[in-house]
Amino acid sequence: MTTALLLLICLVTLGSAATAMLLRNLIHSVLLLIGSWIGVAIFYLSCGAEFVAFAQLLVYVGAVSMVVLFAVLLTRRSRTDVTVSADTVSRAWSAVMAGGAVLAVLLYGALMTTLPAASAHGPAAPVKQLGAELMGIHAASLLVIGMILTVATLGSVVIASEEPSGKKEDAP
Amino acid sequence: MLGSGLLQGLAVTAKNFVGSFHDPKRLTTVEYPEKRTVLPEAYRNFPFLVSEKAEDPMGTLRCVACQICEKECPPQCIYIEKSKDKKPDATGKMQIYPAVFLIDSSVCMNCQICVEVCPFDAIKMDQVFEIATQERFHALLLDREQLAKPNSYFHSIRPSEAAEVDGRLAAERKVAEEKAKAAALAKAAAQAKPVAPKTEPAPGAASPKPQNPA
Amino acid sequence: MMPSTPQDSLLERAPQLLRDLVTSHLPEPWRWFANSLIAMIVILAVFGLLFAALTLVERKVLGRVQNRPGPNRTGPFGLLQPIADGIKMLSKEDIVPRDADHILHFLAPVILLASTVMAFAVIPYGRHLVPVDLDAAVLYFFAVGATTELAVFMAGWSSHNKYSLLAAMRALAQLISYELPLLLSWVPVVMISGTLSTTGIVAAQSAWKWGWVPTWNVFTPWGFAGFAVFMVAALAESNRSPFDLPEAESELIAGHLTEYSGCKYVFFFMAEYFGMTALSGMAVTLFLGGWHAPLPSLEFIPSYAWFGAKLITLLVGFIWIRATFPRLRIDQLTRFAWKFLVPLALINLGTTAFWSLSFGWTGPLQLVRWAVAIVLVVVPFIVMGRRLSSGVAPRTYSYAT
Amino acid sequence: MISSPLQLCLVFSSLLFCIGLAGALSRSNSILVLLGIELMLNAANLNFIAFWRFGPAPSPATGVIFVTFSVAVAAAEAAVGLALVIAVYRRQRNIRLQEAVRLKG
Repeated sequence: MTTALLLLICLVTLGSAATAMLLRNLIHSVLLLIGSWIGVAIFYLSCGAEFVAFAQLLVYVGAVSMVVLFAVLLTRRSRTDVTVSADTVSRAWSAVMAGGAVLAVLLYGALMTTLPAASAHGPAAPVKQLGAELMGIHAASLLVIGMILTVATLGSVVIASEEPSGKKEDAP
Repeated sequence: MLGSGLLQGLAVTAKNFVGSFHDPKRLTTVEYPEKRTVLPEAYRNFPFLVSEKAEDPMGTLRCVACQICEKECPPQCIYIEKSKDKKPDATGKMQIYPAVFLIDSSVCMNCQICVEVCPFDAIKMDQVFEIATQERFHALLLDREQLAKPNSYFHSIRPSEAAEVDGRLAAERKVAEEKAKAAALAKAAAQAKPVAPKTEPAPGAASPKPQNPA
Repeated sequence: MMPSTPQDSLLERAPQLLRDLVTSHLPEPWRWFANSLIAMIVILAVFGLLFAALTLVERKVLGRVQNRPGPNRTGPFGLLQPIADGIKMLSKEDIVPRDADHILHFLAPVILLASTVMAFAVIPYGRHLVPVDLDAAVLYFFAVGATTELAVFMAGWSSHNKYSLLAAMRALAQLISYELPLLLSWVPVVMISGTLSTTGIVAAQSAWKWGWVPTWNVFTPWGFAGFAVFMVAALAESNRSPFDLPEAESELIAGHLTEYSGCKYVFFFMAEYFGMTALSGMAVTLFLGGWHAPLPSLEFIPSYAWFGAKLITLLVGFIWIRATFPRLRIDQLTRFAWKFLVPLALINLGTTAFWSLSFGWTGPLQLVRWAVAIVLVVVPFIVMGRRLSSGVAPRTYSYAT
Repeated sequence: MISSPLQLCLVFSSLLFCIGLAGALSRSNSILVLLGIELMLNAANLNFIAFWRFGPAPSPATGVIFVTFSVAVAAAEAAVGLALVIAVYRRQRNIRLQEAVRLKG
């Protein structure tokens, strides 16, 4: 019964990701993509990695979606600017061809190689063990991640903020 | 300290909350239809016509259709038509009575001028405020029957003023009766000595005309 | 659900006995399914009724605070007012603007209500009444809470109304800037009790000091500071009283809810109350010792009664605060969050680190430990408090006596 | 052919990866390109969890920790990327990728 559920989640995520890439309306495609992120979080839950699922939910659906939606709103001139103009068919075709080629290579790798049998019981990653390892072996990388995040937020604020030089921009 | 203002505010609302349960001074709202506040005596709303006896309102109306109030009313919302015949009023004197007496309550502004100018205390200010009607025009035009209310009702809403008016009317009636008696006596005396000189009874009959109350 | 130990009183085991009565004969996969279904139905019923009662209690308390009786027309003492409100709201026509984005317009309240109700799954209501016992329960609670911002944005964007989009932006600014202190304020609790699961946190607060003082987190200096920051952030997160800028009637009509009417508006209204109840339920679990009794002698009263009592006191506290404080402007609101709550919560992390490091101190050192902790909490509060209102001259108030 | 759940996960993540790739390549709106990259990142994380869950090793939680770090890095990358997009928009009034060619500051 669980593999059927897993399959369903996979199909829903793939479906929403694909339609997200095809839609004209930018807001709809972003929201569908957030739906696929939720699908990925549910997939993590079904694999037993609770902490990562909730971290994904909190980070992606809570924060990154807001950043993306605000970016979409900030980069449009008028209400109707949300619908993006259609791309040239040739460009779309070449992209799909490239994606198909990569997919073929990946699928070949995934299906043909003989993978070792899965370990007997499903491994559990209790939060306490994760905490111990994070503070133990990976303490240095935790600090580095903290550094990256602060630098990223400060940097994005500086990049996106108005230029203090007061150079006259053309009116939007 | 940052939080002190906030705590004082909370204390005030708590005191109000607790006070509203036991302190009657705090909970001042009266739950209207069930419990009503006592209206002050001087409260006035729309005028009404005073009739002496409750059972026959049209017969014993004090109003004598002198139309002073109609002329005096600032928004001109009173309309009176005199009656053709006469009927005895409270003091027994034959007076005209209003065949039609209309007040347009949608125009009336409760200024009480009609009450002040009425020489016969026939119109007084009522204390009724629940006068909502379904219909905008005809229902607000009050006719004689709707306006007439017995003197007993007047006593119930304004005891002191009603008593003072009744006292004055009674005194007036007494004076009128004495005059009538004196006039009857003088007439009887005149018939008893028909040979008496002509001029004596004439001035007697003229003088007792009832003066208007101030 | 943990199995109920026999020594619990009958009343204590009653909910579990009732549930087992219904589902004990089902085969295994269906039994788990039936159990969780019953848990869902009970949660929705109990908190639905609490929502209805809360609207009435709110209007009654607000009335009484303003020296007026509050609703008393519908039914004795106004008890049928929630039903009347419900019928009125549900029978109103559901108007959707012509150019609105119909799918999003419909989805926004659904997602908001779904994510708010999902948050009830991890709160331990009683000794054996935990719907889902997750290992990372507190993280789940706030992860689900984060999706409400998405619903607010969808509501603002899809109503095709300039002002509701503007109001949605203001609401998002408030929600995001208060999510940080909300998340930071419960980290000390996890640091001390060592686990993210709500049952573990409640178990960590079960001991008695000197026989009768309960060791709830709120009675420790860092716990009290964390509780205060958590409650202020919870007020802002559920758009309540001093922070109810998003739906301030006097400014932007109903903010991002302007284009909603009828049943959808009831969803938003209900989601706000569910959010408030869920956040105060989590506050009770994290800081007020979940379902523990305040005194050992009162242990005979069932645990879910204690949880309910604490929850209702917090909710009445929400209403009391709403009756007292005026609304904050958007700049005051964000300045208060970033310049006061976030630094205070970070310093509170330091205090808790000191508290857990000085765990072994005994005897006179215990007093030193408490003194240092209290100083670490109070001094930054006063210093930053003064800096926060430095520009404003001290105002003189004449209170209504 | 799909014998073990591990292969199912691998197929799923490679499909997701290719959807992200195709999307990133085909769309001209730079926000959608960024979202395509975000999708590819998610697909990679998916592989980590799949191997941790169904893989041979008993249970070193390195896969889970790796995914936690990569989610954090992806969030930082999304923030910086979108800041760049906004800066580009301020420069040239629209965010079509082909027209963002002027290197002058």
